[in-house]
Amino acid sequence: MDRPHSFTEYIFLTAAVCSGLLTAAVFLFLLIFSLPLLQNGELTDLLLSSWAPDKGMYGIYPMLMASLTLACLSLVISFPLSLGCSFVISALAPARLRRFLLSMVRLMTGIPTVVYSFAALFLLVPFMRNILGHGSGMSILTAAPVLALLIAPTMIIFFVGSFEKVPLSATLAVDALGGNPIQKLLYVMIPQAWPGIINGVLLGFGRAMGDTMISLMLAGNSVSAFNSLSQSARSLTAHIALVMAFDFDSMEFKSIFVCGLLLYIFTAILMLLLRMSTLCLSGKR
Amino acid sequence: MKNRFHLFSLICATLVLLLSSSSGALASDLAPFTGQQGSLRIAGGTAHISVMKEAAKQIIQSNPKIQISIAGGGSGLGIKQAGEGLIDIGNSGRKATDEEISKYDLKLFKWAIDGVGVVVHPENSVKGLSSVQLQDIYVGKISNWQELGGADRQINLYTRDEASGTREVFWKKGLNKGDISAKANVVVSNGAMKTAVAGDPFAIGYISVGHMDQSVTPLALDGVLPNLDTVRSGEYRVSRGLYSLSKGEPSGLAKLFLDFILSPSGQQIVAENGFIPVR
Amino acid sequence: MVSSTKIRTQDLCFYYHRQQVLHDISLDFPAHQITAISGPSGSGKSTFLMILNRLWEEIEGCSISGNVAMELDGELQDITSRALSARILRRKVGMVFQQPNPLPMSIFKNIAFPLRLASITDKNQVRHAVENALRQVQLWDEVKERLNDDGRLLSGGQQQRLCLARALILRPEVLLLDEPTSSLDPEASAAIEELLLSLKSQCTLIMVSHYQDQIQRIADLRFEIREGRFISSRSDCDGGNARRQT
Amino acid sequence: MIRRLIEGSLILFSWAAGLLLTLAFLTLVGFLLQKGGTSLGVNLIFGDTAPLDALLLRQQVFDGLFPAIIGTLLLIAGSMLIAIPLGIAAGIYMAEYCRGRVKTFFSLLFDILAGVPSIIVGLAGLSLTIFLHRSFSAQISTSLLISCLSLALLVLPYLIRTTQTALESIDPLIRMTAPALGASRLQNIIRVLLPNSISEIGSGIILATGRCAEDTAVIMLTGAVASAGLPRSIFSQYEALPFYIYYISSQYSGPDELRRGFGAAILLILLCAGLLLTALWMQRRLKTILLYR
Repeated sequence: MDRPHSFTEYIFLTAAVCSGLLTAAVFLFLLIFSLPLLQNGELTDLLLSSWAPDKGMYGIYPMLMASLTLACLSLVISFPLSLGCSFVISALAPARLRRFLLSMVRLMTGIPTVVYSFAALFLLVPFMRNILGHGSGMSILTAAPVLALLIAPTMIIFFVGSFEKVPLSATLAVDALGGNPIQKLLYVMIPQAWPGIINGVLLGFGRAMGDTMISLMLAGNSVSAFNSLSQSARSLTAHIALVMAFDFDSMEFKSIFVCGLLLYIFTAILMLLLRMSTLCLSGKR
Repeated sequence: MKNRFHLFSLICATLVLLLSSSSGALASDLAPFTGQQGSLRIAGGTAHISVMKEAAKQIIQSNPKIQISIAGGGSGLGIKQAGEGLIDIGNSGRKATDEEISKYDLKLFKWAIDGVGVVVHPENSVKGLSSVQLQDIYVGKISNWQELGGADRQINLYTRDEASGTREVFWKKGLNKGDISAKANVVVSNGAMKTAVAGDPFAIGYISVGHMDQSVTPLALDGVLPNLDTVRSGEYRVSRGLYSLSKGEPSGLAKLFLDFILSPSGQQIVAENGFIPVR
Repeated sequence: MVSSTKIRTQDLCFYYHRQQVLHDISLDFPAHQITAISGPSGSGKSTFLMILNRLWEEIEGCSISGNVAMELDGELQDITSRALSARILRRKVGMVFQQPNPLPMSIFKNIAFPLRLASITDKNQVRHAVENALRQVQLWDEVKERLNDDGRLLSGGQQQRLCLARALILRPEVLLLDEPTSSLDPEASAAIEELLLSLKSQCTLIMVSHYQDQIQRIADLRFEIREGRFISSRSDCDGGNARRQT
Repeated sequence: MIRRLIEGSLILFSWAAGLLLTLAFLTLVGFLLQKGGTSLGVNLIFGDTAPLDALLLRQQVFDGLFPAIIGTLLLIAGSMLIAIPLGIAAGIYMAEYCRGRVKTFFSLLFDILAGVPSIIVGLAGLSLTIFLHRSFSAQISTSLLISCLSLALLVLPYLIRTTQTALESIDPLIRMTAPALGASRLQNIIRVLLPNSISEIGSGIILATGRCAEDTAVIMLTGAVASAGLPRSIFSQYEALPFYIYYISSQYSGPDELRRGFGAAILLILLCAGLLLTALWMQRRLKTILLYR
C-alpha cells in the first residue's frame, strides 16, 4: 500500500489482528488438544466407534450421525415452512398483515433457544410420548421441529431480503402483463433470488448443527446409535456439554475436543461454500 | 459493590444474627463463621444440592461476607474438579476410587447415607421386582411391562449420565455391574429423573431415596421397599454414603463448611432433606 | 489580461487499476482567472480535478505519473510530492462537488467544520468566519435565523452555496468546481455563476463544466479533454465581461 | 391447467406455512404466560427478602431470581465492555484501511468465527481456564471474567461486521467531503463516518447484547452455577437467567420451583424482545435524534 501509515491505523490494525488471532486461537486450542488422537491414527476409530468410556471406547460416531440427522431433518421441516412464510410476506399478504408477520419473525429471532426448549420440554415432550406410544418422548423427532422453529426466522428474513432485492422493473413487468402475485413469485422472483435462498439454507443448516440447548434438552441424550427417528440421541454439541472433563490427559477430554474440531471444520467449510456461492453468482451477473 | 458490603457489614452482622436464630440453626454451630470472609466453590453430585443450598443459606445469613457458589454436574465432575483444584469442595454420591484418592490426594467426608431406589409412575400396577428381573430390564432382555404383570406397553428405560454417583451405586449394587442398555434415555439429575418418570406412565428409573415423593412410586427390590428405615437398618442394600471431598486436608472456609454439615444443625438439614444423618 | 501561472502540469498521466485514464496532460492555469475544463462525460475531467487536491489518494487502486506544480504561499511547489501533506494542500485548494454535499449536521457546524478540522476552536473567531463566509455566498440573510437547522433541509441552490461557503472559509488559493451547477435550476445556477465571478480576485478557479453557454459567460480560458487527452485550448471566452457591462 | 393447479396449491401451502408459524409462536408465548404468568411479581425476583434490602445489597436473596438477573446484567456489561472497543476498532480497520487479499482473508476468518457454535466458544473458554489454572495459579477457575471473555468472542465478529458494513455503505460523496476540506483520515472517521453510521452500529451493539443475554452454552461451561448469590468480583462464579432456566428444567424439585422457571423464561423473553425492539427503533430513530437534539 502506498499511503502513509499513521499511528492510529496501527491501533485499528492491532484490533483486527487481535480478533483474527482469537479466531485462530480457538482453532489452535481445538487442534492442539485433539492432536494426540489424530497423530495416533485413532481418528477413524474415533469417528466410527461408539461411546462407552467404561469399556475404553471413546467413539463419537453416534453423536456425529445424530447431529447430521437432526440438522437435516429440521432443515427438511423448516425449508418449506420458511419458503411458504416468505412467499406470504413478500407477495401474498396485504401490507398490514405483511408488516405484522415481519415484526413477528424479527421478534422470533430474539427468543432465546433455552426458552424454546424449556417450553417444548413441558409441551411437546408429553405430546410426543402419547403420539409415539413408547419411549420417553425425548427423541430426534421431538427436537427437530423445535430446531426447525429456531432456524425458520433466520431463513425467512434471508429469503424475504433476497426477494426484496429483485428489481422493481422486473416485477412491474409481470404486473403490467396481468400476472397475479404467485406468478410473479414463481416466474420472476424465485429465478432471480435463488442465490439468496441457497445462502439462507446454508446459514440455517449451520445454526441447526451448532445449536446446543435444544438437542441437549429435547433429544434424550442416549449414546447408542439410533435406528429410528423416534429414538433418543445425543448431538455433538450436547455431547460436549455433557462430558465435562477437566483433565487434559484423559481420553474424554481429547474426545470432546475432536467433536469441537469437527464442528469447527464443518463451520469453516460452510462459510467457504457460502462465500464461493456469493462470489460465483455476483461474478456471473 | 464490594464497598457497599463493607459499609453495611456492621448492620448486617447484627441483623442477620437475629435472623439466624429463627432459621432453625443453632447459633453455636454458626459461630465459627463469625469474622470470616471469602468465597467457597462447591460442585458435584446433584443429590447433595438441596442440603448444600440450605446450609449455604444459613451460613450466609449469619455472615453475608461469605460467598458460596453451588453447582451440579454429577459426582464424577465433583471428584475431578476438586482433584484439579478448580473447586474447594467436591460432592460425590460414591466413594472415590483408591486410584482417584491417591492421584489427587483427596480427603473424604461422609455426612449422610442415602439409598437408591427403583421408581415407576404411580399408575403402574407393578409393585416389586427381583434383582434378576431388574438386571434383565436394564440390559434390555425384558422390554415389556406385560412380562412383569403390567400393561402391554414397552418399558421406557431411564438412566443417569456417566458422571452420576447415583448411577454408579445403582449399577454396582442394584444391577450387580450388569450392562445398561444404550437405548436408555439419559437424564442429568435426580430431579430430572423424578420429573421424567413422573411424566411417563411406562417409565422405570432410579433415584435417591431422599428425592422420593408422591409423584413417583418406589418398587420393592427382592421384597424390600426402599425408604429411610430400610436403608438405615441396612435391610435395603442399594445404599451409599453421600460424600464431600477436598484436595488435601481442608482448610479455612472449606473446613468450617464441612464441620458445619457434620454439626447438629447441619445434620438436621440432612434429615429435613430426606437423607439419613451419620451422627 | 496578463497573469502569472498558478498551476502547471507536465506529462501528467493517471491510472485506475492499470487502466490509463489521463494521457500526458501538460497545461498551464493562469492565476485569478476562471479556467473551464470541458469534454464529454467519462473523459477524465473530474479525475483531473481530483489530482489537483490529491483527493484521488482516497480512492483505491489509483496511481499517477508526471509533474504538477502549484504556486502556494508565493512559492512554486510540487504537489505530488510526499513532503507536502495532503491535508495542508487540501486546505489551500478548496473543492465543490456536482451534488451539494452538506454533512448531516447543522448549517453552522457545516460551515465551521473545516475550522474544527484545522483545530481552530476560538468561538468568536469561528462565529465571525462563519458569518463572513455566509455573507460572501449571499446566504447569510436567508439562514441567519436558522443556523442550527440541519444543513440538508435547505434547497438545492442554498445547499450548493453552503458548500461553497464551507470551501471558502479557510481562504483557499485555488477553488476546484466539479460541475457546480448541473444539479440546480437556472435561477440558482445564475446565482452561483455570479458568485464565482466575484471570487476571481480572491482565488484561482478551475471549473469542470459541459454547458457551452456557461463557459462562454464566465470562463476566461477553456481546455477541452477527450478520452483522457488534451484536445484544444481556447481563450475566446468572455470571462464575465459582457455580463458585467450590462 | 396443471400450471393453474400448481399455482393454486402453492398459494394454499404458503398461507398454511404462515399460519403454522404464527400458531407455533402464539402457542409458545401463550404456554409460557399461562404457566408462568401467575408467578410474575416481586416475589419471583426477591423471594422472601424485602426488595429494598436486596437492592441495597443489605441481604442476600434466596429463592428469587435477583442474583440471576444481576448476573445476566453483569455478563452483558462485562462482555460488551470487552467486545465493543475491539469490535468497532477492527470494523473500522476492515472498512477504512484494509484492502486486497488481507481483507478477503480477514473477512473469511470473521465469517468463520461468526459461524462457530457457541458451545465451542464455551469449550475454548473452559480449556483456557484449565490452562491458566495449571500453568499460573491454582486460584484461577471458571468465573464471571472467563464467561465475559468468551461471550465477547462470541459477539465480536457480529460487531466487526456491523461496523464494517455500516461504514462501507456510506454515500461516497459524504465520504469525500471531509478529505476535500482538509480532514485527515482519522478526522474523517471520527467526525463524519462514525456519526453517519451511528444508527446501524448502535442497533448492531444492541443485537449483540441480546446474544450475550440469551446464550446458555457458553456460560454453562465457563462459570454459571446453580446457586451463588451476587458475584463479589469478576473472579467469582455467578448465576444467570438462561442457565437458571436450563437448571430448573432438569433439577426442579417441586411445582413452586417450576413456576419460577417459567417466570424466568418470561423475564428472559421480555429482556431479549426489549433489546430487539430497541435495536429496531434505533435503526430508524437514533440518527434523527442525534441531529435534532
